[in-house]
Amino acid sequence: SSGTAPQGENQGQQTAPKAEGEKPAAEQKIIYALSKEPEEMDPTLNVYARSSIVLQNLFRGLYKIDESGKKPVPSLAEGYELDATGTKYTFKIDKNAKWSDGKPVTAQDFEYSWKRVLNPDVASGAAFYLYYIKNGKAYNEKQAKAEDVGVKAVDESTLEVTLENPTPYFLELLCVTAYYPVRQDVVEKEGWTKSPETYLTTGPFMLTELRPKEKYVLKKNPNYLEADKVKLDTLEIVFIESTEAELAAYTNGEIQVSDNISPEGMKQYQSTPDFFSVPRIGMQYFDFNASKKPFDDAKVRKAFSISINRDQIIKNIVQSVEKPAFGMVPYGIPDGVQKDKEYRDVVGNVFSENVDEAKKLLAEAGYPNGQGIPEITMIVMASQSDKDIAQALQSMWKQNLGVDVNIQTFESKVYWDEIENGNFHIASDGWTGDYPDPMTNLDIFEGVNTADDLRWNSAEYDRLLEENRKISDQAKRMENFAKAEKILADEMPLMPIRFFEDQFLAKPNVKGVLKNYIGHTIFEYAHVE
Amino acid sequence: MAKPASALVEVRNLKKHFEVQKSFLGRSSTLLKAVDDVSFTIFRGETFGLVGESGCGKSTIGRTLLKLYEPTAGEIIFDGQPITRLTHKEMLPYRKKMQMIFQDPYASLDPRMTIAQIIGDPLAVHNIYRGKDRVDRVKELIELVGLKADHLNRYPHEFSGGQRQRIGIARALAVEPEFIICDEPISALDVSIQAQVVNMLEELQERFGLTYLFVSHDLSMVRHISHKVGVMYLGSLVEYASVHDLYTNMQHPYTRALLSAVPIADPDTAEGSERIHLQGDVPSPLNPPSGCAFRTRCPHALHRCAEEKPALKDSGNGHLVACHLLD
Amino acid sequence: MTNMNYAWKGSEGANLRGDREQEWADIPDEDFARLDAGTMQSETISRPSKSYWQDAWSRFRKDPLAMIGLCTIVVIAVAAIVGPLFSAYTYDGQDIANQNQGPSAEHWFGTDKFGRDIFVRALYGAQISLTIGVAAAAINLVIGVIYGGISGYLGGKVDMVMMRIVDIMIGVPELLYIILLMMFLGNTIESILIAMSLTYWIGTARMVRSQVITLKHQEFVLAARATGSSNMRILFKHLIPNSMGPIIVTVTFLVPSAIFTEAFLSFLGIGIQVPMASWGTLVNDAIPTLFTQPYQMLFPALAISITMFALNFIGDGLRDALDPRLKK
Amino acid sequence: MAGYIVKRFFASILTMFVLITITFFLMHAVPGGPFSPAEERKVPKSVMEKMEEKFGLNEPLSVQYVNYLKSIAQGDLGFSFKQSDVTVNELISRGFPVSAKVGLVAIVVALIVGMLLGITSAIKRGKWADWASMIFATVGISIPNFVITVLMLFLFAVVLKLLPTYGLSSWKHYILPVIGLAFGPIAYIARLMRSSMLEVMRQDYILTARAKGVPEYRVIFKHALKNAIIPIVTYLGPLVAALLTGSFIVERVFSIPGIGRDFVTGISDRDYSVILGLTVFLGLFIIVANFIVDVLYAIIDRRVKIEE
Amino acid sequence: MKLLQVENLKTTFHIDAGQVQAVRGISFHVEKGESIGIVGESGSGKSVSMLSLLKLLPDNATLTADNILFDGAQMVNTSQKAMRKMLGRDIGMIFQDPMTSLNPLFTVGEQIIEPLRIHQKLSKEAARQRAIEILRMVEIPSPEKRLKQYPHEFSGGMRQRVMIAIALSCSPKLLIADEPTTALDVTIQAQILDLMRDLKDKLNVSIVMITHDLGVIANMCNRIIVMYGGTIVEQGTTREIFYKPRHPYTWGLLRSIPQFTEGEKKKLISIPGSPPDLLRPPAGCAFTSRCPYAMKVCEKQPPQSVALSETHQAACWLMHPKAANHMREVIG
Ligand SMILES: Nc1ncnc2c1ncn2[C@@H]1O[C@H](COP(=O)(O)OP(=O)(O)OP(=O)(O)O)[C@@H](O)[C@H]1O
Ligand SMILES: Nc1ncnc2c1ncn2[C@@H]1O[C@H](COP(=O)(O)OP(=O)(O)OP(=O)(O)O)[C@@H](O)[C@H]1O
Ligand SMILES: [Mg+2]
Ligand SMILES: [Mg+2]
Repeated sequence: SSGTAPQGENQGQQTAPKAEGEKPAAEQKIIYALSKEPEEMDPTLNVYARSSIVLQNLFRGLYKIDESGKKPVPSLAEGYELDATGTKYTFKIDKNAKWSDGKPVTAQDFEYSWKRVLNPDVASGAAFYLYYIKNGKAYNEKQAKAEDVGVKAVDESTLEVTLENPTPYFLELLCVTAYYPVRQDVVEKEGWTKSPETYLTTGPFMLTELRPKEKYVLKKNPNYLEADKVKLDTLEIVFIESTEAELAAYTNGEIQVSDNISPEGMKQYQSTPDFFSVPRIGMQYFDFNASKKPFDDAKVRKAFSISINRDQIIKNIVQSVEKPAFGMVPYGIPDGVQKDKEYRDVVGNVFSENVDEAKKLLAEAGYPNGQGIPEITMIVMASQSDKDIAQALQSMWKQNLGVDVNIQTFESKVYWDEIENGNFHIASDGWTGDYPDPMTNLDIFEGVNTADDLRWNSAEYDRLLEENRKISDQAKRMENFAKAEKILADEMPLMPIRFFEDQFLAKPNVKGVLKNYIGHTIFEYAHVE
Repeated sequence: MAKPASALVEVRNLKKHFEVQKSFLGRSSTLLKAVDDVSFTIFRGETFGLVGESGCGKSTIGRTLLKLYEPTAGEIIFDGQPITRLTHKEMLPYRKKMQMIFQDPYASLDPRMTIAQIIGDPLAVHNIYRGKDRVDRVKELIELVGLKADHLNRYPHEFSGGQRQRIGIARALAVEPEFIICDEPISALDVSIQAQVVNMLEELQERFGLTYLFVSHDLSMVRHISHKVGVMYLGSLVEYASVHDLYTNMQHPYTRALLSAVPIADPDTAEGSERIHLQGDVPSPLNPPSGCAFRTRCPHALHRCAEEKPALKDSGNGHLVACHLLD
Repeated sequence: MTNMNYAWKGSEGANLRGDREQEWADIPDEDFARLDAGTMQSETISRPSKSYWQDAWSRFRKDPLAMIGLCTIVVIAVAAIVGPLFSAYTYDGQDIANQNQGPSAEHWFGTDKFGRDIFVRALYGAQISLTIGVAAAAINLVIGVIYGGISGYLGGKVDMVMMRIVDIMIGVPELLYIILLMMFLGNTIESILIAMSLTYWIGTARMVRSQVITLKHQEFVLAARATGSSNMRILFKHLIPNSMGPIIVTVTFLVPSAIFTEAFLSFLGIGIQVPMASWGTLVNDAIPTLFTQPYQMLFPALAISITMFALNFIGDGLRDALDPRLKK
Repeated sequence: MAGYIVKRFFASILTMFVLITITFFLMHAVPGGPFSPAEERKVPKSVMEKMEEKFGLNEPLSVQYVNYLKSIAQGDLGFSFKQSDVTVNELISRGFPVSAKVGLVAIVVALIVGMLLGITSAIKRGKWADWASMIFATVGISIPNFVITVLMLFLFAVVLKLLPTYGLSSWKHYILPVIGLAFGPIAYIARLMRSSMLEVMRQDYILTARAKGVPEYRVIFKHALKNAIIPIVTYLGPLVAALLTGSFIVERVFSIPGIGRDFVTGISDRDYSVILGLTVFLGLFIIVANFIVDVLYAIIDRRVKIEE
Repeated sequence: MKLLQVENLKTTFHIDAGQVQAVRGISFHVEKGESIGIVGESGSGKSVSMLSLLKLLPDNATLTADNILFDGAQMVNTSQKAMRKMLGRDIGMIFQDPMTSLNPLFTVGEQIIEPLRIHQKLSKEAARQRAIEILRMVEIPSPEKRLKQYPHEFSGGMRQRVMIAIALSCSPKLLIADEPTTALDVTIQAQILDLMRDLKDKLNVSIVMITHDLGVIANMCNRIIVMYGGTIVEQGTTREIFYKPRHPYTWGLLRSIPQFTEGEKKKLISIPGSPPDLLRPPAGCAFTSRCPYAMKVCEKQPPQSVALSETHQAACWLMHPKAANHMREVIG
């Protein structure tokens, strides 16, 4: 299987291929490495991507992402009803849904958990995920009471949820860890996440051994609703920080699934059956500071953006199989109308590279051959790939536009402050959405959100997105998204570089490892041959 | 010595106590009375010999005289001026008048300096003989002590012990001092070389009218060079007399023992000589015996010796002795 | 104790040549003539006048290893400064079409993934690494020598207080402070140096102090005091020059640790800025390609190691050269 | 002895106090905070403020400082800001034994190998064994740690497939990290040992031992060694402190769950309580290590007054 | 009976600057039960010649000899290792500086017991008992307690007694004492010398004692060897050397001791100059450059050793018949 995952026949190739009808004889155990121990094992507090990977294997909520890694399907819920306003959902919880200790999962568990996320005293960093729920934000900011929050257990198995607005992607949102249930009786004990005895889960696996900083051992959860479909007995998650060490461990066969390897390491496996590359609904791009000369001029921004060679950056510098970004909505998001097609393919590229054009634009802006351009500062985070891309860009702009760009690296903790304070001309940035709808990738460029990075806004753009929030007509929505994207391409407040893909390695005898559209590695469907 | 001698250095009730840490762990410090109440006078142009066993405080006296150690109590009078409480700055002019030759010719020359630098150092410190004059002066000095100007660019380790000691003497002479403290200048030297150094000291004394404090434990050499002799035991002066008096009419039992312990370099005499065999070791100055410090080894010790420290008393002719036996 | 002339005591003239029969070698008569006193004392071999430093240099020159070390460092330093001027490449000139080329005539050390010439980058890297190493060593040497010298020489209360301060500094996990300071001061060579100057001198200071303490009781120091030398004169003219041996050994260890610390800071992402590179960052960046393009690491790593060897040789040579006693 | 310990104890308290104070303020002076975003996903301001409030970060610095001192006085190092359910005490009590175990093995290895190299080199002075040991020692200090470790990883794990790459589950797992840790110290000890051995072998008492008819191996390993080891004992303080508390690079490359990495991670996460907690712990550790070394020194060499 | 006989012993050190010919062909013997004194300048090869006999030289030294017979056994080619078995058992040695000759890190007891365990294979307890006995013999009070103490807790004189105790612990036949009292006080020196004399009589060991101090020799030894510049210039009985010295160096040595005649003070007579550099030893007599009576031949050729009596030998060209004229001139 190739990692390029082209459309059509290979679209379903997000999972490693499964062999047909073969009885698994091998030990059903997979060792998978994360770079570090998860920061947060309480799903109601978690905001971290790394922790989510672990939690996604331990917990299930009302809905889950299916085996294709693309759409939400019922998990602990049997299904839902949506009222006419499009804001009130009534979920029926599966009677057989159980906690890992065998007790049934109830609607009250969900009510408790969700309110816990929003509870201002808990101060959960994940609270904003639940701001879609009526009064969720207000409660979290102490403007409303817990009773006012739009979640209510009608009975043991019925959960009534009221949203602030109609949210077409609410089911996808339900697959975020913040919506997963925790059980009141254990959570209220101090340190429940620290011992397997008190750590009750609802997902395919349960925690059986917890060795801080070393490994977590997950075993199949016999009380999981779909336990009969889970083939894996043991999932060991070990923590290997150094990418070189992980490559060594994988090559040495000490781990079977690996995704934290340097591009150079991945490259060695690119043509082997071990290699997989799966689109993630995210993109790397660079912010232009539209409030600073010369980037207050759209022509300059555009000139910069179309004078680079994205293909070269990806192939030679990042050394991956990802796709260059000529739009702002990544692959992995289905079109609203032609549901089996990618939005990206339906809309097509919204701009293209052209050095001559760029030179012309720059001259038009008053900087022929780059003359007169003030000193430009490009800031990046201190990660290897960011630094590499920045250097490549620096050289391309120098060559193609005759502009000198100065690179400054910052540690991640100060980087965002620098952006917020506007101490940059160009800044590396990126975004991974939460749900497979163009909204998740486009709303970040709304005026309210760009005030502290791009310093750019467009009333028309904001209007288009606002309209899309209110309506459910997918044809109209898609049209508006395309229009919005066009605005971004014309104004070019940001410079898209590449659409993220998650690359991972799995030993050929390991099948069914799933990377979903947010980059979570799911072992629910995996087995060893 | 024909002319009537005037006092150059007077020492009155000099004490030098060191604070030393005694215990293995913990912080109890004890006083080590290296020099305890010593008085003597050195006359101009004379040599005062100071003898006594290792650790009895001879060097400490020398160093305290030069104010290399701050005296604990007592008075040092140099050429009529009390110098006991002078500061480093005020002391500077006196440092030109008093110099020192050290015991160990190997350790007393900075191994990283050439001979020219070593001899020139005092001149630089006192900023005398500038430029070419200094070069000439250094040459003059090195020749004065019987070495050659060629030697000036060499390093101390290239010289033999006797030569080094001469370099030390040249350094001491550089500032034209009146008084030189010779702290065992010969004890690290070969017998055949010792005489060279002593001869030179005597010669210089004649030429420049120098006054010496000559510290040594070699009693025969002290006898040879000194006019007055003081015998020390454990921080105190036990006997003080002119050299002739002391060697012909020694009175303190310690002086007698000390003299008899010197091996006589003559087999005939050696066979007949009667040695006073002292028992035991020199007591630790940290923990000296009560009363007379010598009583633990003294063949004639009395009860009284343990109770009372004997004072130096004139037994006639300016011959001072500190011993109860003489009462 | 009366006899004076030992030589002839009891000798009877005739018996001078011994009591027994003796076979005598046949020696020409003229050989039994007396030797002049003048010809006898021919012990001096006059040497040209030289200062201590000239002398040290002449001793240093005779040490082959040290000279090899010195030449190596000089060659590296000169190459680092003038080399780039003669090169067709620059440290940041990219040529992605020629990326990851092995060593060749055009690119002596090969190219990196940007197609940059590693040789030129290593030359620039030398500028940075050597500057940091030498400057850090020099700064810490000065601080350490002065601090330790004063503490050891003055002793007593001053020493007490100064050593308590050192005790506190010893408790400091130094990397923590270097990192924190770097974050506080920003990513420049100057801040790297400042950060390193904070704690690195402690070893030197302790070493100098103990040296000074043993030396200060030596008689040549007393002699200097007796001539009225001031404390500072004694410290800087006598004590510190005599502690030079161990000081130099510590310094030869300081240079590599400064270079490595800089590399480590780059490793953490708070070192110097891209596309400029130090040896440390070059090595570090080459780690992922260790197996696919080993030359990318090999050359910078060799440069570091050769420099360290050279510094060690120089250090040993200097230690010997600065001590006239070891002269052969 | 008791008085001495009391004195040292108070000196240590003072040291710790200064250390905490400097670290505390320096740490806060560094831009960025524990809840400032590290990824592109920005947590809303209001949520961030709430989290800061929960950890008391909204208070004025002086109040935070006093609060910290108070809790430290009770031996409580607080909660990690990043891993909110883990206390710093837990972090240390879990990680330290791991680091210490590897470190201890490394110390033993470094001492034995370093001393053997140094001794060989000293007694075979000028011969090829001397050269070989000293070249090895120079190589040891000439190659950066992060290169050595990665090289070994590839060589022994990937190419030769002899040794495992991560964790500490068997004795084989110890080999690479131990070498990684011990490499530099071996070089240093070897050099130190060589010069000190050469010095000792010149001493009169060695001649005395030989003149007593003591066989040469015994002269070296009994009479000379005990004396030559003294400078190494002095180096032992910093060495023990450095190795037992783990190394960032070695623990990172060989995935060892010690505390060596926490420092650097703590700093980049601005995990204030972890940084401070580790400073306190490491500071204490260094102080204790130095104290033990001083005592050891006095035990080996009875002439030493421990206070000097 | 001869206990030790040495013929033409030469020892050379190879150093970077060349070869130091520290001992340049010396011959002497030691009778059973006698005590011999070796005197000479510092650096004249006294210590090196003794260390050569014991094969205790550093690696950079080479040694040749026509004969080294100890108790009848030829030892020229005995290896260091084999020699070690004899050291401490048949030959005891005491060094100059009692402060540095004892290992500071071991108790005095351990250091005395060690040779007993090695050579006499005594049990720990027996060795301890023996150690106590020996310490008592060298007049150290409360030896049981002292055994457990470290050298720094002893005074210099006591340490030297400990050294003697170690050297004598296995009742050797020969005791070599290299300047055993130089570092000590005069009164303590007298104690040590008395002790050594007593023990020698009691245990009937032969003693070779190295010193600079003619006084010590005069008090201790029956025979004297005078060394200069790596050679023996004169040897004879104590009386012969003191009263009938034949070598100008011996004269100089004897004359530089201060003498006192009643009432009058005489100038000391010193030997000018300094000893030869053994890196480039003179072709002729080593003393030439400092000898007031030197002749041309002295520069060219080493003097022959002349036997003046059964026991007395000297090596000086002045004794050549052709030097008689010159000699007369000298005596004037
Ligand atoms: N700086 C010092 N601190 C502490 N104690 C000292 C100091 N200098 C000398 N002493 C002690 O003072 C006493 C007298 O020492 P001093 O050097 O004066 O003796 P000395 O008679 O010159 O002996 P020697 O013949 O060995 O030179 C000794 O016990 C010595 O240990
Ligand atoms: N290890 C060595 N390497 C080189 N030369 C040496 C060595 N040991 C001794 N010598 C030289 O051998 C010569 C004789 O030395 P030795 O120690 O025998 O003299 P000594 O007569 O015992 O003098 P002292 O009275 O000072 O003890 C000296 O010139 C000395 O420099
Ligand atoms: Mg003295
Ligand atoms: Mg000797």
